[in-house]
Amino acid sequence: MADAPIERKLLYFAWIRERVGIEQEYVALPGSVSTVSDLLDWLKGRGEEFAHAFEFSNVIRVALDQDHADHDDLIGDAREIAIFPPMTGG
Amino acid sequence: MADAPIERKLLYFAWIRERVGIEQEYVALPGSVSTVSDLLDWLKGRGEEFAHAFEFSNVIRVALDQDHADHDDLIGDAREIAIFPPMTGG
Amino acid sequence: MLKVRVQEDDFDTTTEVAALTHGRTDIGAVATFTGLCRGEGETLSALELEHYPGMAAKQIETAAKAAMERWPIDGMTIIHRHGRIEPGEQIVLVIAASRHRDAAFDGARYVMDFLKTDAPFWKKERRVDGTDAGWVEAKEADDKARERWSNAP
Amino acid sequence: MLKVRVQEDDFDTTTEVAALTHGRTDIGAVATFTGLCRGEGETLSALELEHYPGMAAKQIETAAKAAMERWPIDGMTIIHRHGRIEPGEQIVLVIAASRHRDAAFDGARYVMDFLKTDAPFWKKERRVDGTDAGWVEAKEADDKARERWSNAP
Repeated sequence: MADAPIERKLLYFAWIRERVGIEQEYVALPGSVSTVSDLLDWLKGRGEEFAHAFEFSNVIRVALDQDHADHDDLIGDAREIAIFPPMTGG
Repeated sequence: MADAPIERKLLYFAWIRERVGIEQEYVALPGSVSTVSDLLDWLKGRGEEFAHAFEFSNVIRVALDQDHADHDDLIGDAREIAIFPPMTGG
Repeated sequence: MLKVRVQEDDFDTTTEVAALTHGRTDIGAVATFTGLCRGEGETLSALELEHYPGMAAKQIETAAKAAMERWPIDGMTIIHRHGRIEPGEQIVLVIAASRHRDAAFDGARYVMDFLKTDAPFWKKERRVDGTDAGWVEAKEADDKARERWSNAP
Repeated sequence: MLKVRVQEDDFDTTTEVAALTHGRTDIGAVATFTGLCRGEGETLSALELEHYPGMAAKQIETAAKAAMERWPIDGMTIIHRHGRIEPGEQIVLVIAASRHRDAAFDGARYVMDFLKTDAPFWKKERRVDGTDAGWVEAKEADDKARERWSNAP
């Protein structure tokens, strides 16, 4: 029997948040999503706002459980996935 | 007719001041003293305290009218000549 | 000793330096960096700083700990503000205290360079006429500044 | 804007930074360096800083002006104390303000490196038991730190 899919918390920041229109949501990712890159592709297909937000997905940064991840990193069992543009703090 | 010798103010600092026993003095340099190096040699010959103060004259720093000078620089018409060990400010 | 704060409120440099060095006589050097909001030729009315609360402090701590392992640093304090910040106001403070000045300077600069590229803050500009001037874009120069620490001695 | 002071009195960093940046919205970066008197493992009771009054301010100004020509620095404040200074007390403050952080950091560090080798101050150490521990010796490391600016970009 397959494990129940993990519920993940997705967080969106800055112009990505503005484009998708939500700050956070809980989702179960489909089995086809294993890397950060897969996730961004899947998000892009979730409607017009998401297509707009993830149009240039190569610049988008992702953090898994509050650690920076590369696009080819595996999502694994990360519970909190944050998606944001390049940072401009300091 | 030769010019009258210039009266120079000599200032001593830190352990050089302590060794020579004076803070400042006015002197007319002999005609044989033209460079900073000549001055240090001449000072060394002015008695026991001076011989002690200028024993290792290669480490001693000199400023002419408040600008750092090298040992082979000409003293020229500098009126204020300061003599001190390497600086330890900051 | 490491103190990291992410807050809306302003901060006072003298107070923070004193808190870091109070009662200690082994610290000979304190380097600080303060980032201020620029007015961009009187066109900007404010920056709105968005942040990712948990991760912001965590990333700053990671950068500070890396600095403290790399150089002989005795204490660091880092404060980053969020929310609305007007021209002339302070945004960020980094303090590095050490026996020696090189470690203090290097530590403060290293943390600032990592903050720029790795700490989850985003700046939106608000114009004097009230309109939204969009999100500040990340600078390639900041990526380069961060990279130089990989090659430096 | 350049302010140089050589004084016996202590100074307050926040006050000096505020004086330098007050009413300006073009400054995005302020780097400061504060040099403090170390206790050298509780053996030192005080430093006695001797200086050459006229030349001290002049040499500091020369270093600051060189920094302001080399980098886009909008303002500097440099304060160097003389007289008796006890462990934990402040000796020197360098503030560099700029649009950009690299110029602020480089400017402050450059002035500190030149101060160490070129500003006419000499430190004598006084021990806890009241005896004279002699004059602090100049460090070769300080000469090297100064020289690196001749080669750096």
